[in-house]
Amino acid sequence: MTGMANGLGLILALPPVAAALLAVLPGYRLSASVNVLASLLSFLAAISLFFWHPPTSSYFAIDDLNIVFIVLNTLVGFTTSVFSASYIGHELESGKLNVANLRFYHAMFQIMMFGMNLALVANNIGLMWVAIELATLATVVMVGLYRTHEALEAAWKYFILASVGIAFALFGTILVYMAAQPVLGEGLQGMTWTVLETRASAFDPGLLNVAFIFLFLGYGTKVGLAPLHAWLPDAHAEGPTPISAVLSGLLLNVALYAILRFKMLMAANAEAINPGPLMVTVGLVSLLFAAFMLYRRRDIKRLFAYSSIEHMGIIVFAFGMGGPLANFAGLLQMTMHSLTKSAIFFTVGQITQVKGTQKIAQIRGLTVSNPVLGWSLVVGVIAIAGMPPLGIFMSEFLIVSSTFARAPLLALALVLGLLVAFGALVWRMQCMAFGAPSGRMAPARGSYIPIFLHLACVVIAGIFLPPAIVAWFQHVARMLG
Amino acid sequence: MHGFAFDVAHLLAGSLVLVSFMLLYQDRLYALLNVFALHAVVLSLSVAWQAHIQDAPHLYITAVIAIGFKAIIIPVALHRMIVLLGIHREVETTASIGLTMLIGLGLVGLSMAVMLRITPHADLVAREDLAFALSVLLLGLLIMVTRRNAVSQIIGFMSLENGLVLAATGARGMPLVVEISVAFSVLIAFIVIGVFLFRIRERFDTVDIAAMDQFRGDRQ
Amino acid sequence: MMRDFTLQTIAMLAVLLLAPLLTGVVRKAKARLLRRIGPPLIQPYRDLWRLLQKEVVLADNASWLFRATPYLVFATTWLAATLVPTFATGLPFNWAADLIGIVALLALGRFFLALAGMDVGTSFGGIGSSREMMIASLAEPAMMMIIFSLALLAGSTQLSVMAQYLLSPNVGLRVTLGLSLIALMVVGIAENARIPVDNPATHLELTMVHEAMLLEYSGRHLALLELASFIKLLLYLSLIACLFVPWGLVPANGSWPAFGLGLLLYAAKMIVGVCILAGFETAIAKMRVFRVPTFVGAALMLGLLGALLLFVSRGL
Amino acid sequence: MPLAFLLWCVLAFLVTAVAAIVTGQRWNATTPVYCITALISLLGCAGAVTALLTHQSAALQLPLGLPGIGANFRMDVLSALFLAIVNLGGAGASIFGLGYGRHEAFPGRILPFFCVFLAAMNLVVLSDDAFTFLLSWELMSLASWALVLAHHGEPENVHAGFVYILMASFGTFALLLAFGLLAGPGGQYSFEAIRLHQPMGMVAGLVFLLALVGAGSKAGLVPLHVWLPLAHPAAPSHVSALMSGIMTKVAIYAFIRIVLDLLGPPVWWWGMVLLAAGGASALMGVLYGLFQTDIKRVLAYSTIENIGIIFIGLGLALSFRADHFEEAAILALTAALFHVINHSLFKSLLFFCSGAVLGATHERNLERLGGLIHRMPVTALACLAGCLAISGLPPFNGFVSEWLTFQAILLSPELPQWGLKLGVPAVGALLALSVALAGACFVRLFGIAFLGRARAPVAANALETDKISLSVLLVFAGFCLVIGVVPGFVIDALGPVSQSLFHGQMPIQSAQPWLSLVPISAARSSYNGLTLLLMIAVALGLAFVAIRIAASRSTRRAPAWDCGFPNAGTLTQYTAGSFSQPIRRVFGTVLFRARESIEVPPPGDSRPARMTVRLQDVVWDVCYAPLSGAVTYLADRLNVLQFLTIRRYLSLVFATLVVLLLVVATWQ
Repeated sequence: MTGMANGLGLILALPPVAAALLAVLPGYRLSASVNVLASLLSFLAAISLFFWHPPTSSYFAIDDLNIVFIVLNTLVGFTTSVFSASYIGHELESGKLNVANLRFYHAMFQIMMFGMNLALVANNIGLMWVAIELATLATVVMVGLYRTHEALEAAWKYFILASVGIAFALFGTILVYMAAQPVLGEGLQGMTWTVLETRASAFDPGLLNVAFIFLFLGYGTKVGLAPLHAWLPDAHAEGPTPISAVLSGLLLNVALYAILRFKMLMAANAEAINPGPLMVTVGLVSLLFAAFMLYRRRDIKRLFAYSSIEHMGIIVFAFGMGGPLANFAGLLQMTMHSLTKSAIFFTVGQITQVKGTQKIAQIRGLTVSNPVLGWSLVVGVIAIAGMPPLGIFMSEFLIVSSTFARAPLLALALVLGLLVAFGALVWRMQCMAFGAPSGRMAPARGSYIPIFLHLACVVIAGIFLPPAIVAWFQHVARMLG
Repeated sequence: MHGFAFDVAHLLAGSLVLVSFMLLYQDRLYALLNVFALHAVVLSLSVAWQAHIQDAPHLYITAVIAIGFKAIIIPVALHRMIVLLGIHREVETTASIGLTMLIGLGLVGLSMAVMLRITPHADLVAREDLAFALSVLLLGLLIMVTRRNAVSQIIGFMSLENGLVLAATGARGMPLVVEISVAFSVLIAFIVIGVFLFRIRERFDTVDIAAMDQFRGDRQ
Repeated sequence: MMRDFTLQTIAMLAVLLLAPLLTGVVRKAKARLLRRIGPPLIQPYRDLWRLLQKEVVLADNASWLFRATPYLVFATTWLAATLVPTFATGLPFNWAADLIGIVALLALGRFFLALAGMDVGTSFGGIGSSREMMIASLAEPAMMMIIFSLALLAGSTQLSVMAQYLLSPNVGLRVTLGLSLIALMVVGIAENARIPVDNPATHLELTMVHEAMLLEYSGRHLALLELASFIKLLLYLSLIACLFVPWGLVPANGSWPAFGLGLLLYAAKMIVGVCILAGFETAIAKMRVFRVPTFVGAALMLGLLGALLLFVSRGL
Repeated sequence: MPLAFLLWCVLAFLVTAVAAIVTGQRWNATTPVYCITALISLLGCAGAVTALLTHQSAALQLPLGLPGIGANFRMDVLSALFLAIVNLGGAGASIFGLGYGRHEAFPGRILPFFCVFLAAMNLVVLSDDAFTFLLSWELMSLASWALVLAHHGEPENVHAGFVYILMASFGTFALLLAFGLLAGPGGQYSFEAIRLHQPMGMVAGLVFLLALVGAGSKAGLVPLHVWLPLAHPAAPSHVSALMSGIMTKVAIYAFIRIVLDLLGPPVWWWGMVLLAAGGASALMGVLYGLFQTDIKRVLAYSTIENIGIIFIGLGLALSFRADHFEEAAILALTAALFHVINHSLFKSLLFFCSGAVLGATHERNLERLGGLIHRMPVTALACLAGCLAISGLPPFNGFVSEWLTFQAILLSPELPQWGLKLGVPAVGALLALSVALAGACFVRLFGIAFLGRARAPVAANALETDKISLSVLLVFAGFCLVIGVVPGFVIDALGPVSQSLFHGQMPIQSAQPWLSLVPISAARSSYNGLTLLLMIAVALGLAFVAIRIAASRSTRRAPAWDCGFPNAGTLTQYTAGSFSQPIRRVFGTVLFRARESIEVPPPGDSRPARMTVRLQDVVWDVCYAPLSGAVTYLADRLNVLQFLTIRRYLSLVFATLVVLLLVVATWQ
């Protein structure tokens, strides 16, 4: 029993402790390694959850759905901390940051991780809301870390839009409670997932519909769905690169997780509107919009931020289509996207440090000047563009082919978006990776390990998915209905 | 008794919407702050009344938080901030007042339609409260959309939060966790906004967001 | 068996020996039509013999291809000619290739001739080759179309079988046959570099097509090429004869006297053919090179029209 | 067990690729890598040929790929045939690369992808479920894309790579949709399951069209060909040979596999579509080729022409099959497959030759070549053989397949549909026209590049290439000749393929007297390459002997006569441009809006007069320019959304909320 509780307890306890420690620790090398250590431990704790399921309390619960997210979350958190350990020192030397900033940065990093983990394990919609807001506010200050005009403006934009999202989400939460309260009576019952999901069929469908709209908009703002996406590109572009990686790789997923939970709630109620069409529409809009936006990007990080919007669109589309095949594909796509996109941001971070610019126009011939970085970028973009033998190809294969058999026109729109995005990404990638090299030729000093780790995972997953993971995903897909 | 309770709740919630309209109408910063204080007062009254009729004592805390926090501290702070920043007094609105009022009316109608039509089974007080809360929320958003000045946008956001509180208190027996989180988030929101205004003061001559927009990225 | 091969040999030799005579007849007839005496009929033989005796003057940078081409052109043309039934059908070699094969053999010869024209690297050779290929690129498809229509009628691309079929009473007069005949004549004129497409007797460089490719040749090489062109003329005439006036063709199992008769009839056909040709050539003038495509293209269109008519009539 | 053997070969390729990457950093691994790939390809070719001759078919499933379906591989006679083609070409390219690859600046950018490319092509042919198929297919595109970018210094290569990869993924999406329809909502992705429930009616037609677009875009079917003349020349020559000679055949395989094997019985209009596309490709391809001055580009366009010829054959096969003329269908199919083999041979040969020329002169522009027959005699000989073969001249192999196609066309008046009645002869005319034009095209290529006098010093002092490359050239030329002389054996080898697809095969040819080729009956048509060759030889011999006896043997070398005005300037020769001018006058003005503008300087002005020719690619103007324009327009319009103020973004959110609320309010 105690052993069982430990995994969960660790995940929740480690980050705040580490944050408190990091807030006081002097010297960035030490704190960086502490940061890495804490992330590693919480990752191990998350792994342990596979083996000991902690009991479901009215505040925390671990089920098959959120354990996928937790493991992914802590894994990417860990690799990101490794990357940031090798990345952030350079920022110090280049004078972009000072030691105080770094202390703040590391503490905030752990708080952010804490918020996301808490949101994932929460069994209470109110608690989940609090946790996601915590994570958001932490990222807001991280985005503003550089204090440049652009950074502040990005953070301000992020903050305003995010807090409106917060408000919507809260209102939706209240509405859900209102819908539950006549059935479950007053009190904590009305906000507990495990209870809500079992009794959802009796709730008032009208309230649920309105609630879902607010929750979808509220958390959708975090997911970065068009037209709620406005904060995402700038936040990615102006914040420190590790934060961009975390934003794309994790925060979007956490918000997506919330939406999925409420979708299950809606699905459990017969009279409520089926959220599928809404999600499909918004997903397609995001995909097409982002695909066209990719063409005019001049900033490398903003480019990949838009590709995150595009992929979130695809994923939401897949979950909106529903059915075991599409849900499976959606989960796969989400996992692969976090791994690939964070790998890309690791690469991009080093590239920007080497070349000293984020302007695509000033980055040329990377495969000549920095072969490892250049080819990692090539592989990453090929992966994100959905080419084999990498993981996203498999998920997109499933999504497109299964959709075409069910709704041909939707599939055509999907393919159109994918093609347009593909063109933009590959063209930019060719410009940066090939041709005569330009700019500074300094060798990269960051560590390649996180990049290689992620890309290796993606390649392997593209060719061979371990049966255990497959079974797990299929089960979750069935849960999602 | 129930009828009376319902009427008072109705009255208070409705007057909150009214005050939101006043907010929408204001075009001077100081006046805006004062009206916002009034907004908070009305909110706290309605919360208190809810506490009374639901005999849920913990709601009184919320009422106190509302009156203390939103009616006194924040307006004062913002007042000082305005002085500190020395921003000019005018609140330049984008759309004309009349138009915004019309839109506001439309929004209230919408929220009524949404809430009252589709929730026939829910408790009547709750429905009324929700309807008004939704309209307050939408009006707050409308303020944020129609105002250029950062301070007035913050106020719009606050009034939006007020709507949330109204809804939360309308929900019978909703656990305390929510109020705390609301207060919590308002607090954080205020602090962070303050921090931002401060930083922005450091770097820009005005908090006018339009001035910040020229630093938007990707415009090489 | 033995007998077939003797016949085949006779046919091959006949082709070889008659070809210059035929050209001689053409020249003579044209001269007579122009009220000139004209060269004796055996003049072509004399020309060939004289050329054979002359020494070969090779351009400095002529390659082995230049020297090999005359032999190849001669061989392919001769071979093609022997594949066409002259006075007897069903000879052993006739099965080696059908009409398409014959066209391809001629194309092979042309390919090498055009290359030879470009080998020395003079401007005239280039003119000749490029114009030759331009004309061929229209004449060959026209020929294929003719083959289509005839093959559809006869249900075969084997010349002997075609001839047999056309001999048979169930043919009757068909529009397609007429179209094909005209088209085949045009193609023949174009392929043999006769007026109005080209003028075999010209030495005004800019109007030359076939002659321009031979410009650098001399001596025995030139003799071979001349002989080849004689044979080509004979080939086309006997093609027309065997397809459109097949009377008198003797099947391979015929009797010796029959063969003799067939040979005579064949000679008669040839004479008539060249007289018609001479008349035609004297009647009209050479046309500009860039009007040739329309001329040959017309043949292509006629052939296609004929084929279409057949395809459609099959459905009725 | 050839299947397992070939899978091992694939694995070996991949391992070699990894090894090449690892070692590539330290030393130049060119020679060992090409030796290994050549060895593997030869082994694979042997395995495939044995499988083809013993008609054995085997299936195998590996626990990889799509969960639940796994990675299925299967080897039947069809895949065996194409495996033989792929690996033969691979072997040729590898051995040629041994010599050619030496003067390669960055072997590290070629070797790994070369191995992956070979592996992927093998995998495509072996794979037996939709996922594995598409994965290998995309891997093939990806590897060749990397090879196109091998010389990424030139901007046009980068552009070529971009167009190529974009078109490739377009084609992949088309195939993906086709498989989506075939597999159905249940996700039955394995070919076995697809064969069990074949779609009917509209769905089948849709699948057919998607497959045509998907495979056609890879094979270079007009109007999906735009990438091909850009990408194929950009790659190193032995890779161009693989892309042009082999990869396009893999695309043909994909089409045959989907349409003739997985899809149900064909409908007559399918054949109509194929015939139209094939005819257009054949004519457009060769005409484009006639007007190019870059050797490799000429070859790339002629690939489009030959693909067109193959598709004409397939179209005939489909139409005959739809109307149940089994014999004719088999003949047409055999013709198409035969041309597949032939083209893979002579196109590889010609690209090798262009590689040899490129290696010797570093020049791809015909206008700067000339007289190479003196400098590189063996290459010239091989190239001549290739040109004869590709122009469809006897006794080479190209003639046989085209002859068979004509024979198939001659059977078509039996078809009942009027569309086909009118279409087929027109296509026949197109085919004849393009064959004739191909002759002109290759006279031009060989004549300008190898004959005449050198137009530039690079050509004047070129050196013959190394022995290894020459041996490859000669071997491939030999293949072209032998297959042309005794085609019967090849047709017999193709028998089982048509047997497996159409349940019947052509009469056994090797049993015919004199090894002559008799598709239907001797009375109908026959061709005997052997006798023809012998007779040509005999005639040559006779002529030669006669000349020896009768004529004077004296020969004198002298300056060219040239009508008495010999000109020393090599620029007075006919150029590639001037050679194709008459044909351009005839066809170009209509098809390519060819415009000639001549500017003559006024008297006394010493500037040379100039003639410039502008050719417009109609297909690009009609199909592609509008698309790219639309994308640019939308991108520009939408890009405004990046620069809004926060307040406007908020109003977007606000509007969304209001709209959704309205939806809910009006929901019933």
